Amino acid sequence: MTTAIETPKCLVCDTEFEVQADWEKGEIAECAACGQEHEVVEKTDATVRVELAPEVEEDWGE
Amino acid sequence: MTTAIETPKCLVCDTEFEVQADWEKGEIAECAACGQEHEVVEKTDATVRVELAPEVEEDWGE
Amino acid sequence: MADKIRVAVAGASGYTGGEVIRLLLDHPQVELAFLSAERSAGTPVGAVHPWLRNHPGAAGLKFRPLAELEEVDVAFGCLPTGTLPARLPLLAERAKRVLNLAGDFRLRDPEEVKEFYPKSAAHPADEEFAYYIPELSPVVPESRFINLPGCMAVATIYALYPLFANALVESQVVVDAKTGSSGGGRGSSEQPAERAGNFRVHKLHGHRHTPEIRQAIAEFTGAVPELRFSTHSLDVPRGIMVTAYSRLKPETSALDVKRAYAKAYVGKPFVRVRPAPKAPQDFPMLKAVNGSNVAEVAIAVKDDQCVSVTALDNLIKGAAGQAIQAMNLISGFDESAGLPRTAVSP
Amino acid sequence: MADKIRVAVAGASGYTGGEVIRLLLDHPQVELAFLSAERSAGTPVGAVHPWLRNHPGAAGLKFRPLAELEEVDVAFGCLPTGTLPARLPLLAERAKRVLNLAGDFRLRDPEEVKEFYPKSAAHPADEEFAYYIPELSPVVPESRFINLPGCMAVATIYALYPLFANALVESQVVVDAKTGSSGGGRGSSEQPAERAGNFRVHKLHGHRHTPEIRQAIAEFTGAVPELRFSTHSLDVPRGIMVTAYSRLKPETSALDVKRAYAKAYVGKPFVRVRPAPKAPQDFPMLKAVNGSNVAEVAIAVKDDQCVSVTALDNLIKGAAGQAIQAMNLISGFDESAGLPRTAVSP
Amino acid sequence: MADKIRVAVAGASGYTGGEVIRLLLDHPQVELAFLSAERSAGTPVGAVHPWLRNHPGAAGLKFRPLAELEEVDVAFGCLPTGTLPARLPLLAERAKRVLNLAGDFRLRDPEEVKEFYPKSAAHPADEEFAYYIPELSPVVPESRFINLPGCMAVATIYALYPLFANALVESQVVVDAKTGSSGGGRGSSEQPAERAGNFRVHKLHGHRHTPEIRQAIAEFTGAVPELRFSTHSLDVPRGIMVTAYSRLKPETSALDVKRAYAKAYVGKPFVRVRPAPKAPQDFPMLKAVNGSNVAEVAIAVKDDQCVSVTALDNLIKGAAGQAIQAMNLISGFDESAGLPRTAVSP
Amino acid sequence: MADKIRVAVAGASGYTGGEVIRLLLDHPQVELAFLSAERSAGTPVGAVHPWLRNHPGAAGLKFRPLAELEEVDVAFGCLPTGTLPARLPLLAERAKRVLNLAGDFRLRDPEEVKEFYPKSAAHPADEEFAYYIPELSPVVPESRFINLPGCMAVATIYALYPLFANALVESQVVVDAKTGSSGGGRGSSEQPAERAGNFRVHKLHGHRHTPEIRQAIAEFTGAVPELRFSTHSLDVPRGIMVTAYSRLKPETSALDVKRAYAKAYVGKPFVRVRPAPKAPQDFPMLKAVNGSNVAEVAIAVKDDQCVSVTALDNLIKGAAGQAIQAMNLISGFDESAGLPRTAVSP
Ligand SMILES: NC(=O)c1ccc[n+]([C@@H]2O[C@H](COP(=O)([O-])OP(=O)(O)OC[C@H]3O[C@@H](n4cnc5c(N)ncnc54)[C@H](OP(=O)(O)O)[C@@H]3O)[C@@H](O)[C@H]2O)c1
Ligand SMILES: NC(=O)c1ccc[n+]([C@@H]2O[C@H](COP(=O)([O-])OP(=O)(O)OC[C@H]3O[C@@H](n4cnc5c(N)ncnc54)[C@H](OP(=O)(O)O)[C@@H]3O)[C@@H](O)[C@H]2O)c1
Ligand SMILES: NC(=O)c1ccc[n+]([C@@H]2O[C@H](COP(=O)([O-])OP(=O)(O)OC[C@H]3O[C@@H](n4cnc5c(N)ncnc54)[C@H](OP(=O)(O)O)[C@@H]3O)[C@@H](O)[C@H]2O)c1
Ligand SMILES: NC(=O)c1ccc[n+]([C@@H]2O[C@H](COP(=O)([O-])OP(=O)(O)OC[C@H]3O[C@@H](n4cnc5c(N)ncnc54)[C@H](OP(=O)(O)O)[C@@H]3O)[C@@H](O)[C@H]2O)c1
Ligand SMILES: [Zn+2]
Ligand SMILES: [Zn+2]
Repeated sequence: MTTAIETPKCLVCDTEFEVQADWEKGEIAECAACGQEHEVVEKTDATVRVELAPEVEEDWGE
Repeated sequence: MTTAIETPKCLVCDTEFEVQADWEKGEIAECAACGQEHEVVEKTDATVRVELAPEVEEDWGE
Repeated sequence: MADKIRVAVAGASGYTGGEVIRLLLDHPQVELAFLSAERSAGTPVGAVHPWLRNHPGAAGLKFRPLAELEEVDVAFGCLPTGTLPARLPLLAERAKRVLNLAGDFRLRDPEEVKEFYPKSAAHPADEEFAYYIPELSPVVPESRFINLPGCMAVATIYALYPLFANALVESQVVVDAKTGSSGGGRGSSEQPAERAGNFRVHKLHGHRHTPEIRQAIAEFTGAVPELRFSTHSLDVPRGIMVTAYSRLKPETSALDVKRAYAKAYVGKPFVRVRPAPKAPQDFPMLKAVNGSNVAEVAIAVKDDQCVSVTALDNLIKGAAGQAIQAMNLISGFDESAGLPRTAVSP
Repeated sequence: MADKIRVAVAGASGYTGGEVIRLLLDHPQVELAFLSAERSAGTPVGAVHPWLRNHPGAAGLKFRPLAELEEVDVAFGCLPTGTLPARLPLLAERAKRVLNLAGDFRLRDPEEVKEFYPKSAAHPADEEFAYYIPELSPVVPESRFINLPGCMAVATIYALYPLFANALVESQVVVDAKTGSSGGGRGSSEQPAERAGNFRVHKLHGHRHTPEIRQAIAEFTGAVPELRFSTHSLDVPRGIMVTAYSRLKPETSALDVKRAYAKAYVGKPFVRVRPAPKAPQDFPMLKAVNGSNVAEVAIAVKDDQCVSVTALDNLIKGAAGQAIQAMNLISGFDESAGLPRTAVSP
Repeated sequence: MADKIRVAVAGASGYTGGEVIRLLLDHPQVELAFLSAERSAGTPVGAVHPWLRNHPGAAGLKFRPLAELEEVDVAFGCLPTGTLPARLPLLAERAKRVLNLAGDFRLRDPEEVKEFYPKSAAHPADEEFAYYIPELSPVVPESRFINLPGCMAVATIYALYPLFANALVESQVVVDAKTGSSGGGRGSSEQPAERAGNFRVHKLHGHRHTPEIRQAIAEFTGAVPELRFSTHSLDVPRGIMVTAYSRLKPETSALDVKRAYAKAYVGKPFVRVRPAPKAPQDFPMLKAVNGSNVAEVAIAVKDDQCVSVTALDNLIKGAAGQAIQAMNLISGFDESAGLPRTAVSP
Repeated sequence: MADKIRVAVAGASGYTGGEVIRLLLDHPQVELAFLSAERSAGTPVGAVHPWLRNHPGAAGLKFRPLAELEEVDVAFGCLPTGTLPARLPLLAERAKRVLNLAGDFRLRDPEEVKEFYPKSAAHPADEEFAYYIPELSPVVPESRFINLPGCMAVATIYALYPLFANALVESQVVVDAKTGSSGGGRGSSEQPAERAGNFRVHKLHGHRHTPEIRQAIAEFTGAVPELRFSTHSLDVPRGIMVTAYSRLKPETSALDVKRAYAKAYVGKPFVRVRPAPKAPQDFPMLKAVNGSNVAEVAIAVKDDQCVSVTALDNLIKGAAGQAIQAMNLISGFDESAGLPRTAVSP
């Protein structure tokens, strides 16, 4: 499933992502090694760029 | 609050009800002594008649 | 207050003894005059019962050996079963009245006493003990010696009494009882990791509350049940629940049963019939009684099958509270004095 | 492995579904091919079942709507009772075999089905379901559709089967069952502060496992018990214990009973008779079975009174483990494959 | 009694509301005049709080919608945080005084109010709320509106106050708090099977009690701690324990610390310092406070490391009991009226 | 199987010994050759560990006195701390390798050994013990004698290692640890009624895991933390959670911290970093690890405040599982052989 394009690495643990063909911009991808969520911020035939996904803490009753 | 009319008794423990002025037919009245629910089945100026209220068991997950 | 009675607690470092102290600390007509313990003699009350250490009334209190017992109006016996009989003469000498929470003097049949309470057989009491259940005994006993009922026994008796008193059921009854870990007293030990999350058998046959229940039903109703009684252990610190299975006699209706319970307990502040329970939490349950002196009772009838349920706090209505209720009644105090009527939940 | 079977779990985000996943993650001959959930569709398995999130096999797994079900060899039905009947055609189309853990297709009597399982009455199955208890059913069913027993039902059936199979007892039986909080599934809710330290009634009459027990005993033994069955709720996360009270027929000895149990379960790795229990912990108990696929059974006889006890983990031997045991047997695998035989205690 | 004050409870069907009722049912100078609930309007008190159903005083009591609030002397606010602000005008009109248990009007800094209590920012109160901690506030407030402290906040404040009041420690403090499941109120839900046997994080940063603690320490001592505050969830129904880690300033001795605590709380019946704890059970612990209105405090010093510990019952000293203590004081009643001083254990 | 190693368990009747047995019963490459116990010598395994009694492999197993130890490849030391040192010569003679779970040979500093492990000071080992943490020790030790880490120590070490290994934090660290009741071993006793519903202090200063943590951090990272370490007791049978509070050095970002943890544990199947936890159940928690050999770790950073959390099962990853993982690695087996990777929940 990995494409020929340069594969992005996890920004936390450096593990390479397996880029999925159906990834789209805005997609949230989890690093298979460490679980960190990344957001796909660019996706063209040539490049895939990811950034750390924003973290929003859930609210939880007292 | 008790009226002059003949007061009905609890059909379970025989305790007299305190008939409330605003009771209406269909009202559910609890016996103050034993808690049994009664349904007011007749209410006129002269008589108040109660019967045991129907018991419906709630359903509760396994 | 000049008119406070002086009270002693024998076995005051145990669980039921601790509850007697706890409740009496706030009883308006009682002075805690003497608290016995052997191994904890000399120790302050709060060091043994951490739950009492913040009450101002507990400040000066220490345990002393039973041998030093002073003259008191009432002595509560909270010793392990079998311990009191040999010590009764001592108590009899110094206490005007003895209220025993242990099982020693509950049974009358000499054979049963020998089998279930050998120490009582070996040291019979000089004067007879009254077996006293406040809601069922016809009169407040005048005897100097009173024995309170067993915790699981009395839960069962409350569940069955109206049925037999009104001859509503066949004699065969199955009682399945469940009890928490304080029921074994402080002495009983089990690694908490093994109790946690467990539920297990306690005794399937031959529990010594069995003859007591039979005797009490017979005494209070005239009928002799054919009783089966098995007990189980819950992973909760307090509380007893019994489920009693009986069979209605022909021609008996659900309403007859309801009326029997309502009449048996109407006007009794500490045995409360749950009317028309629908959802599970409407039935007697531990969280509705634990911390209070109340026994809750309910029945569910379908066709000729009758199921009766009682829940109570073994340390209060099953022990310390029951005994204080008895003390109140024999002393002419308000029956409810010092006795909690709400459970401490959630 | 080429020879793994493909398995689907319908209702995989629930408690029994989670246990099926947990056990199958380490089953050598199974591929978890499809996991359904509606509200959790799209979510990774570990987000819903935190207890699975560290297993490497759970890494890629996500729930999908049942409508997307793929072709599989076996589909486990872990849906709330009443949910499967309307969806059975879908499963029937895509799964070679269906093993249903819900109650939908356990009863045969049309009147009882209508009363207890109205959805099943409304959507009858095209092919008949086999009611399958691995240790008691005479043969491994060849049917495409199999329904597993109810958790409290099967605990009771294990307790009573040897008695009725050998005609050792009178027909009247009282069963007092106790179950933990996972028994209600993830859907059931109760503030934990109210469950903690409680013990309460669940249902005193009319539980839908009652007709199931009667039917199973009749089917497996030919005898029809007069059954009373009441259930209670424990403050433990897992585990069921049932205490069953019966009366021996004249001339029946304790040894007869013992032999009957020994013979009924000898060679059955997952129903184990506790021989000669003396202390409380020798009897079946939750801490000895929770986490395992084992049902423990014991009996205590005194005179003509017989008490039978079963303990099992409702989510394993009462649900997921039982179903996997069934899958193993119908697939020709080792009966024990993937099934834990020790409890996780203390 | 002619001189009973009339009291209303807003949010009376919740856990803290239930405790206010429970305690006031036995308060000699209070009449429970009005109990609000919306979803449970019309329901008897005992149907919602089964633990109250056996108290004779609860017999006639039913919940009514808050809009029907009658004229009362004191209204207790037991509504979810954020609910009172918009309803305050209603309460202000009909209640002489309002004692709020929710967090709405604890903070003063407008920025913090906006961040942590947006509803209060949107509906500011007409008159100022006094922030009142009976043992620490210099005077009994005369304001009509009083806000009680948060449960974990006040536990922490009791633990830290003597240290900062006497400038004994550096400003950096780490507080690790643990709380039981009733802390989330009746509204919070979690399947009991998932709470049972668990211990987990609640909030590691940003809990809204953090600014409250900072503000209170600053107000009562003049010092501003650099506070870190994290909370965790216990599998117990009731109780809070906080462990606070500070560092003594140079030249400060363990004795200085001891004296500071002793002086801070001497003569305060409801904050009790555990002197010289040695064994684990000598320290503040849940079983020594649950069911009582007592907060226990202790310190353990080694070299320059100071560890302070507080335990209290979140529903009593952390909520209902604290509020009744405040009511007693502002009404000129005995501070202890209606307030339990023993824990209900074991 | 010819190539199974022969294993002995010294102290096999205790809790950690029981877990070693439980896990090895299903380990494909191990033969349980010898199980020691003194008081339980002669007793079948299942009578002492009821949770093992249904495993076919436990059928013939009995405990024997340690003095009868046979020749084995590996001996697990599960004796109370202080018991092994005098018995080490015996083990050394008959076991090729000794894996000690007790604390006896963890510390190196002679002064600390004397203070915390006087029996080890009195009976020093002939050959040095390697202190081994599978995920952190740079190599698999070749020594005959290996000492595993303490349960709370290793939980703390997992929480802090990445911070110090990467010099991300100031040296001052506060660690607040909580542990369940099996942590004290079978020997420790407390009436379950007193543990139930409680939370209490265990030791606020001077726990002997403190020097161990310091030594391990120093050894594995070169940095020496200024450590404060306090422990508390939970009312759960199993599980440890530690919350560690540190302060980031200037210029250190939350991402730096995250990367440090990810890199430290990537590829380690039994220490798992929870990525980006949001809700409470996303953080390490007991119900996600109990029953498994997994330690979960997470960090929460706000400004310069760093909170690290670890949860693990004290009897598995904190003891028996860790030791088996070590055995696997030194024996050249699959690191995961016999080790559960899912928790048994709910
Ligand atoms: N626990 C219940 O739920 C419950 C309910 C109803 C009735 N009961 C009955 O109440 C009695 C007490 O039960 P418990 O649960 O309170 O027991 P417990 O916690 O074990 O306490 C026993 C008390 O007796 C003292 N004691 C023990 N041996 C003694 C001796 N030889 N001479 C003098 N004092 C002795 C103990 O103090 P030292 O060790 O310091 O001497 C302790 O104070 C038992 O008979 C029990 O059957 C208990
Ligand atoms: N719990 C036990 O001890 C036990 C033992 C033996 C047998 N059983 C039986 O096993 C069955 C499952 O019990 P459980 O305890 O696992 O229940 P549960 O925890 O409530 O789970 C129910 C599952 O069904 C899904 N679901 C709910 N409504 C659905 C619908 N309309 N369409 C499709 N999926 C739906 C739920 O997922 P979504 O909400 O995401 O859709 C969830 O995955 C029940 O029939 C029960 O009687 C349970
Ligand atoms: N629990 C604690 O340990 C604790 C300790 C100290 C302080 N507090 C604070 O005390 C307050 C109450 O907590 P709790 O635990 O008692 O909460 P709770 O159990 O959830 O009860 C909330 C009460 O408010 C009512 N309510 C909810 N929404 C309402 C609305 N929109 N309008 C009017 N009434 C409404 C509820 O009744 P209906 O649903 O029937 O309307 C219920 O009576 C909270 O602010 C909490 O922060 C709690
Ligand atoms: N529990 C934990 O969570 C945990 C975690 C990590 C490490 N550890 C360490 O592991 C060790 C064992 O702990 P545990 O919890 O398993 O303890 P435990 O449950 O108390 O078991 C101790 C075992 O040692 C035996 N034993 C006691 N005294 C002995 C003696 N003098 N000579 C020979 N055998 C003796 C006991 O059997 P008999 O009484 O029949 O002789 C029993 O088998 C301790 O050092 C502990 O620090 C425990
Ligand atoms: Zn990564
Ligand atoms: Zn009545």
